[in-house]
Amino acid sequence: MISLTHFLFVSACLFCIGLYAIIAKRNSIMILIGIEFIINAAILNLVAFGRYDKINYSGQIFALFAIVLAAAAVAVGLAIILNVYRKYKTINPENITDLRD
Amino acid sequence: MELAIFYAFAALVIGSALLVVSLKNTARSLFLFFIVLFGMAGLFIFALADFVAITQIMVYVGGVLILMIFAFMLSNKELLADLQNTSSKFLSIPNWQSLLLSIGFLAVMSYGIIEWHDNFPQWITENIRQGNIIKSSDNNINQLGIKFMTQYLLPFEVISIFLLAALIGAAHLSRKEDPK
Amino acid sequence: MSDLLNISPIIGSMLVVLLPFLAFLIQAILGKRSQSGNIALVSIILSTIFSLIFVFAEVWKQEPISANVSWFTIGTHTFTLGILLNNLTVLMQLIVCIIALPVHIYSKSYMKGDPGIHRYWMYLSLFCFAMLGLTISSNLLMMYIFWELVGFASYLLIGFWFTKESAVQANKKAFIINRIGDLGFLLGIASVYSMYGSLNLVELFGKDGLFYSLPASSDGWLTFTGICFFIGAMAKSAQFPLHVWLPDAMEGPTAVSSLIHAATMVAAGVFLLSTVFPLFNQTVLLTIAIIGCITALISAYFAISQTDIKKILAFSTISQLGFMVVAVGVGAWDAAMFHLATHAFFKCLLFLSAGAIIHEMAHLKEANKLDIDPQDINNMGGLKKWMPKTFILMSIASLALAGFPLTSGFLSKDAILISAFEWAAQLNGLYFLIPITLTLVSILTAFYIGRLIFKVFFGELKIKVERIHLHEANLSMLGPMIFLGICSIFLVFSWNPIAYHHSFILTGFSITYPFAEIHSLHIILPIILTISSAIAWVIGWNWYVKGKYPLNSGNKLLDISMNQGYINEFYNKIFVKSTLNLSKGLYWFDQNIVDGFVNFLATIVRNLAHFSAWIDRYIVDGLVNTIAGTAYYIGHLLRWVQNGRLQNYLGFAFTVVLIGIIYLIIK
Amino acid sequence: MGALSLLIFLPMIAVIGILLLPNRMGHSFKYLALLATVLQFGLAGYLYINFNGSAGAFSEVSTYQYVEQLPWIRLDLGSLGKLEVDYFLGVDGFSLPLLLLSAFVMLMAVGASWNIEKSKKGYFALLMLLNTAVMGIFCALDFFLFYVFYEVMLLPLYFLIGIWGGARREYAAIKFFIYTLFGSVFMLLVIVGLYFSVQNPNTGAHTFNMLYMMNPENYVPGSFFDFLGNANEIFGIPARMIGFIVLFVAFAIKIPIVPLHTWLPDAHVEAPTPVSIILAGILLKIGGYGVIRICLGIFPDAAADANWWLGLIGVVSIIYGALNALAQTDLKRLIAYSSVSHMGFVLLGISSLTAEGISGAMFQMLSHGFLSAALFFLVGVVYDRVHDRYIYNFRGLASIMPKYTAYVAIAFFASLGLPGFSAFIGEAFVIIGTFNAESMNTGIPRWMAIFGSLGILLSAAYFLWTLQRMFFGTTRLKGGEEWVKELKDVNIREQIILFPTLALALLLGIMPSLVFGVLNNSVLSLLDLVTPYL
Amino acid sequence: MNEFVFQVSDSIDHIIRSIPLFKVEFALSFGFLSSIVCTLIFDKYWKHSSFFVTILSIICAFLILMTQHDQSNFGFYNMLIVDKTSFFARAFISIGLLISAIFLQQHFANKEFKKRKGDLYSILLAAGIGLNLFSMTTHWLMAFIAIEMVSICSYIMVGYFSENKKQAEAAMKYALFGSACSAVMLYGLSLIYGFTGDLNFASPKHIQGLIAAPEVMVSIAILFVFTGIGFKLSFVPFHLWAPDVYEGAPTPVTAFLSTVPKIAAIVLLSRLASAWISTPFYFSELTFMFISFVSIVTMLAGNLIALRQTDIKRMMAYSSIGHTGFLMMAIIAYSNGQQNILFFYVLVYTLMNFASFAFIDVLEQKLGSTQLSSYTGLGKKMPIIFTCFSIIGISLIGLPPTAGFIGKLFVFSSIFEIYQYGGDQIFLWLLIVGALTSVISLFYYFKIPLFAFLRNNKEENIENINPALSPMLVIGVILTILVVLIGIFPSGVFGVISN
Repeated sequence: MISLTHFLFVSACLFCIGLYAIIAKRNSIMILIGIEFIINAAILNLVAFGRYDKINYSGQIFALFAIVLAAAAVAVGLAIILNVYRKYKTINPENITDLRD
Repeated sequence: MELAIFYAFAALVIGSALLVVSLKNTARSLFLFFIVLFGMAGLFIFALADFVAITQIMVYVGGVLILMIFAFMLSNKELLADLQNTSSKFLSIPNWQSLLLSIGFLAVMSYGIIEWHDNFPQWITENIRQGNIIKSSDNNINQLGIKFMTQYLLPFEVISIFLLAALIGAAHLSRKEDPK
Repeated sequence: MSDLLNISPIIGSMLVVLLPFLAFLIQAILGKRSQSGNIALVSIILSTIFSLIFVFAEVWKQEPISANVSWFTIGTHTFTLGILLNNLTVLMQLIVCIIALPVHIYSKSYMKGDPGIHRYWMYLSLFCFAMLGLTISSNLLMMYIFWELVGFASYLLIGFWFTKESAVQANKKAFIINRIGDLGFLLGIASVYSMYGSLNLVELFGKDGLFYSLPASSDGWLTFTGICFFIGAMAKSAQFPLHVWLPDAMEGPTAVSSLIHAATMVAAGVFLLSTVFPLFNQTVLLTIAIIGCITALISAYFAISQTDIKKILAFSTISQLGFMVVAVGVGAWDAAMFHLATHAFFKCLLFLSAGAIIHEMAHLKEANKLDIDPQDINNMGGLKKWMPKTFILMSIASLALAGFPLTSGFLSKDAILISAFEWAAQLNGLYFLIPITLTLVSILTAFYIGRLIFKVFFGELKIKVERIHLHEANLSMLGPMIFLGICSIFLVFSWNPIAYHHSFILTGFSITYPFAEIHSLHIILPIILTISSAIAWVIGWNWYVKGKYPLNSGNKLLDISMNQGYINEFYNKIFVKSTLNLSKGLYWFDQNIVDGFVNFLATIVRNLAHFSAWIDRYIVDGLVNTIAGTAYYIGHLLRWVQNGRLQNYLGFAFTVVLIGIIYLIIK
Repeated sequence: MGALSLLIFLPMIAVIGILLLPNRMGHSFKYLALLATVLQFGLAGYLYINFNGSAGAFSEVSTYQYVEQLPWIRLDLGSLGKLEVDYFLGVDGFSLPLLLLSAFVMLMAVGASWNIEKSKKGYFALLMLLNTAVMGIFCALDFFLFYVFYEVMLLPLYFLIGIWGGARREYAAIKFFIYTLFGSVFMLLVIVGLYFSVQNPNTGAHTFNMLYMMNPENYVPGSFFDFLGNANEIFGIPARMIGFIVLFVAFAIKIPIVPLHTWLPDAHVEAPTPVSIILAGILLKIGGYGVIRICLGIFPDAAADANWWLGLIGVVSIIYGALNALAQTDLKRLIAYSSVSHMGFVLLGISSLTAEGISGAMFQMLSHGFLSAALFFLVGVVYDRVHDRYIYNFRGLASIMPKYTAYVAIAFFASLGLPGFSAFIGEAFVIIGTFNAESMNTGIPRWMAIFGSLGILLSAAYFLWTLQRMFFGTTRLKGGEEWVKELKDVNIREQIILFPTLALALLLGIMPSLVFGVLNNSVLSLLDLVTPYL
Repeated sequence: MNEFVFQVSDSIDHIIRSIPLFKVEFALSFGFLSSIVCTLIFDKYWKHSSFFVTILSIICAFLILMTQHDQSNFGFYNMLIVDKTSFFARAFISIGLLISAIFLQQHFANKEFKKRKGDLYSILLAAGIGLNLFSMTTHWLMAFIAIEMVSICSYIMVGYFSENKKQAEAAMKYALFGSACSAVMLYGLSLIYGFTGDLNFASPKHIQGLIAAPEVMVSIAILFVFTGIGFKLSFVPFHLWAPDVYEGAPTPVTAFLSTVPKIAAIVLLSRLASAWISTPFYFSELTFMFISFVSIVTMLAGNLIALRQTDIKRMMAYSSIGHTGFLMMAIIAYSNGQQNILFFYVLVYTLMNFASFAFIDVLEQKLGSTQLSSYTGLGKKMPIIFTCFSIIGISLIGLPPTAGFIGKLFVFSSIFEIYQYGGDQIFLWLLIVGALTSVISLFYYFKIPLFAFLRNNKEENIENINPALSPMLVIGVILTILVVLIGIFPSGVFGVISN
């Protein structure tokens, strides 16, 4: 049996990598990928904890819902990014700064 | 043995994830992302969540990743040129601020996990004691099905509406406005 | 008819006060339609009659009468309006009436044809109202009100020719300096009120008044109170160093100067001091005496070197007021009142005569289109020839001023001097400086007034013109002058030309002095004074009429020194010259240092004002604007985060989260 | 509907009328406004005459007259207790004279607005709205109601200054608003605190009733602003003192005191003449009224402790305002700063905590109300004609505008405290009261009176200087002959406004009992409230 | 298998019993589906059919909601709570949805699009369902689904037309920022699940778990969770998206975004706070500190940055950030038992915000600009709209006699009461900052009358603008009147909220 700490550590690493992708990558799609990393990290946590929750199955159920929600969010997000690409001809968030103070 | 395989999967996930974020070429990153997701599915199995792992592969690999590649191709006409580009700059230079931030997060979270290490929550120990934990012999799919239709019926139904709305919305969003 | 005439003194004195007010109102309403001044004249005639018959005659040497009506109530104190009639007040009221009447008559022809004459009469009535009200007020608050109103009327009259820059400067100065005094008065009132809880003169100083029955409050505050009242009196009575306004006030019409700035208003200070006399303790009295003495001395010196006829008289007034103040200071306030009364007449007369002369000189100037100052005595001379009556009247007044026997001035001045000597004898030592100085001043007085007379009336007219049509003033001007001339003679005040004790004013007050009477002084001092005055005149005669002026340059000086001999030379060189230089020097001092100090104060205040305006604009308001600006700038700084870059937003947000976590860990 | 309600809402009727009338009937607006203010003045006068100032405790309803009390807001806030807000009106000797003054000044302001051309509808509607708010402030006996009127007052003023004002009107308007709001927002916090500390003895509910707040017995033991044995502190300052300070600052901004006065010159200078009149005539009085009614009434203990500082601020304001006035070259600014100086007397008088001082302060407020209104009106007269107020640009106006000069001179002399005019009584009694304070042991030293009296001297200096500089001497104007043509003497309308004002100043100066008669009992009851804490 | 049979029938009974609790949302769901059908089929015949169906379903939902008055029930295994809080929250949400729908209809009525407008209403209804669930739950799973639902529907609404670059950019920023925040929240939730093994944050087990968990991990988890809630509420430091999105989005969508989701999010946060703050443990202290501190910072930041804005929509974004800070003060009141104060403030905020956006939209359609400077000198041309707009501004500042003042007074009162008996300094700072920011907010809210009334327009083109009566304007005016009426007579409304 793999201890919880292992799972937690892997998920923490994945979370941080995702965070890095979100902040550092100059590409909107990479930001989405970063978000997916974080969601996956969370799902990993959930299933790892969910192993000890046989009564409610909350962990796994939450994980499944999270996957579905993430997928929907990605679909909408990608559609929006495509819209942006049509207007700006770029998906680099650095260059999409018409709205600012 | 189990642990070794776990480490292998973990290394695969973290390694390819690191490559995903450090590669300069987005197309390559996308393909590496595929590996990350597979690796994650493997890890899920270690947590005895086989159904989740399968869903992961079906939804992510089958849906999300394909969507992303399509989107990427639609938004990047130089894709092929990009793929052929084997310049010396294979990796992108890390952005130090974000690196610092990520490492900072990693540090505090590791600190937290290590601190937590010996002291797992009461509910887990209680469940272990009572044997209320998922065993590899359990039929997860069966259990999940019952839970979805009873205890989690409401979110299950709500999410259908949600998916419909997201579908319509995504369709509308990505529809090109026809020239008048 | 008898009922009609049976007016009680209270009603009578009210009428005396209110008639000029009525006149003021009528003239204010009529405006330009009332040019003649008859209304004012009638009112002052009636006032004089009432004052004499129904008030003075009834009250003099009788028990004081007072009547009060409640005015308003604050807290538990009720403030009243009321009339207090006692010897002091009715005398003062009568003097004011009697002086005001001739001045009114005189003004009728003196001011004829002035475009603003309607205002003149209005203001004059206002002044009479205020001054008469001041005299009979039964409480200090009311007195203060009239006190300020008098100042206001004086302001209006000094600035009567408001298009003249010097006149408006002068009236501003007069009012502001009087304000300083008013503040003193006000604080004095506040102090009395806080110590005794009443402002009513009868309640305070009457028999068994609060002043005597309440335990004496701290000596310090009593001194403070006394000084406050004295400051009030100083400003009004032009005592050093607040005297600077009075010479400038001569910018007003001469008739006004004679009434307000010679006879009545300036004497109000002395009147005030007499009224609140019980309040003064030894410290205050000594201060009063010293200030009075200084004033008397220096203004007499100033008078010596003046060339403007009205300025000489103004300084003379200040000097005489100094005498009165000294009298109050030594405790002989009855003598002060006596001198006030006599001085009022002869000084008024002097001014009116001067007015007549200026009037003529101004005609001369206009007729010949000369560019001269009609008030400069250096331009006059030999006027005796054309204006003999004026000459005689002015001489009488001058003799009275100098304290020559048989005049009223002799009596009152002696009263003060002798009291001062007796006072000094009581205390000994340095206190003798005061009476000795006064004696000196008395001699100087004789000298400068002699100089004035000699320069104006004797010798030859200094300006050379073809047609000299100078003539006597007309009857409506001369009449009042004659009346005043008569009043300057001893008989009006006492049947005995030598002994001032018999004058009816002093017998009326009959106060007891705290010092012993020294009989020998009563004989010796008048003689010394008279003789020394006479000597002063002789010198003056020699200098100014005979033209043997010792200080002229060139060979004339040699002649004089040959004629006069060694003693004369010594006298001239050492005494006279130094005196005159002293006079000039002191005048310079006065003009540049004392007045300069006042101006300097004004400058300081003005600079302070500019400084505080600067502070207000740049520091106080600036601070407020800075705070607002800072808020604005912080907003601007915070906006920096909002640079439109999505990843910066996310980075910022998560950095804050990280910082939060780290804070929570290391907390 | 009671008399006071009528007084407050009469102008609202005018507002509705003005808003309903179409724009083309623009000429009728001013008549409507005039009608409302005349009726209001008549009513206020009627109330004034029929008032009988009976003595009683400051915190008793029976001391107040024309009382109207209707339940307004009744909420059950659970653990916050029951919220009780009443529509509670009443007047005593402090508010009634100010009410009459307000009605009068409003009348003047309407008169001064006769020639307004720019969007009359909005102007008169806002003016009348302001009128309502001002009346409400003086009548309200419920703190909530007071606060509502207090804030509502700001809005019309903002627009009146901002739309009809001079060149820097935007700055002046917002500055005025911000200053006042700054004070009042924190006042709101104190109101909330008081609300929790005070209970209606009859119902046990928390209340905003000011009268209950004045009675120590109604305080909940242990509550934040509890009267006795209160150990609450904020930043090391006792809670009741903090409450007092906050309320004082809120009203002090209105008075205004140095250094919170800088809105005043700007607002006055930029405001149109009628608004300047209202600002000087009424608005500043709200500050003084607030200090008396609320700071002293509700926090007598703190007031008794703090009055030394109040007095000091008063003295500083007097001298500082006067010095600043002396340095001004803009006539309107000069008068604005003179207001700072004159209102300093109000504060000094109040802080003396003597009957003389407080009466003097009230009298000074009334007198300043008439006189500063008249002064601003007079400035407006010249400004209307040549659109210039710079003192150095005028000289010798007396020759071409004799009547105007006469009015100015009277107003100036009345303002500088010439006896016979109302300002004298006010200032003299403030000085006397302050001087007397040491005898009464209220903690105000006598030197404050002495320094305060310097203000009287300085006021003479700046007024006389202006008089000499602008009006006397030979006529010399910046605009030359053109100005001489423009500068016509005061016309009938202006005289109709000016004459009663100055006459009133004179009348009050001669018969102060007209005010003191109404005022006196209230002053005594206030002192009864405060003196036990000295 | 058999072991579940008994359970299953039991569960089904429970679910059937729970269904009535869901009827409001059921009505909305029905509307959602009908609206899709209408868009597909009936819009060709009557172009307002989907709008009509939407309105109808919202009204039906509202009416059904009224029957739940006074109910207090749990259902669906404690995933749904019908109580006073959710009743009022859903009532306000319904009102918000209704007004938003009308705004959308009006805004796009005069524009021609190739895209069908009808589906926008479907999305709005879907968002409405999410919002309702948001406000009805104490279950993290349900809450997360609701948040995602609302978020994704919002992204779609912002980017639906993508008429111009700005709208597309706004949608992208919104979607990416939102997804990132909810992902982080999910991570936090996963940790919290680990601590407690229970997803119902009000349950004793959950709280027990949090008490036992180590401080560091709890801090991380709670801050991550607040990241997601913070995004919805747009408090500092998660406010950064708001100005950009509010400016870029179509005005009716901005109106919707700045109001309705906040109601739901504030309700969730309130439930969380009241469940957690009352316990004397580390995490409750943390939650409380967090709310107070963030409230102060948010009020300051929102109001200070707003000072410099020139675009009215952007300014309103900062204003709404500032109001979020104030709402968080009201949360403290809520957790102290004064729920009605929160409701009142939320209601007032809803009214004010919709009114102001109604005016902004009307003006935008007339002037084609949302720049404040384009309002220069229009006060005389359009007196009604600018008078009402100014009154709303006054209410937003919190000056009497408006509802905003009463709301502020209540919040101050309740905070003061806590301060009086608790004595914590932070409450004092809350009060001071709350008061101070009211003063600061005066500056920028008064820019509206400043430009409209105080400045004169020198250009000629304002002659062309003729003020016409539009339904939006009518709504705006009605809301303004309501705001003033509630300000003068709060008793009625407050009485309804309290009982």
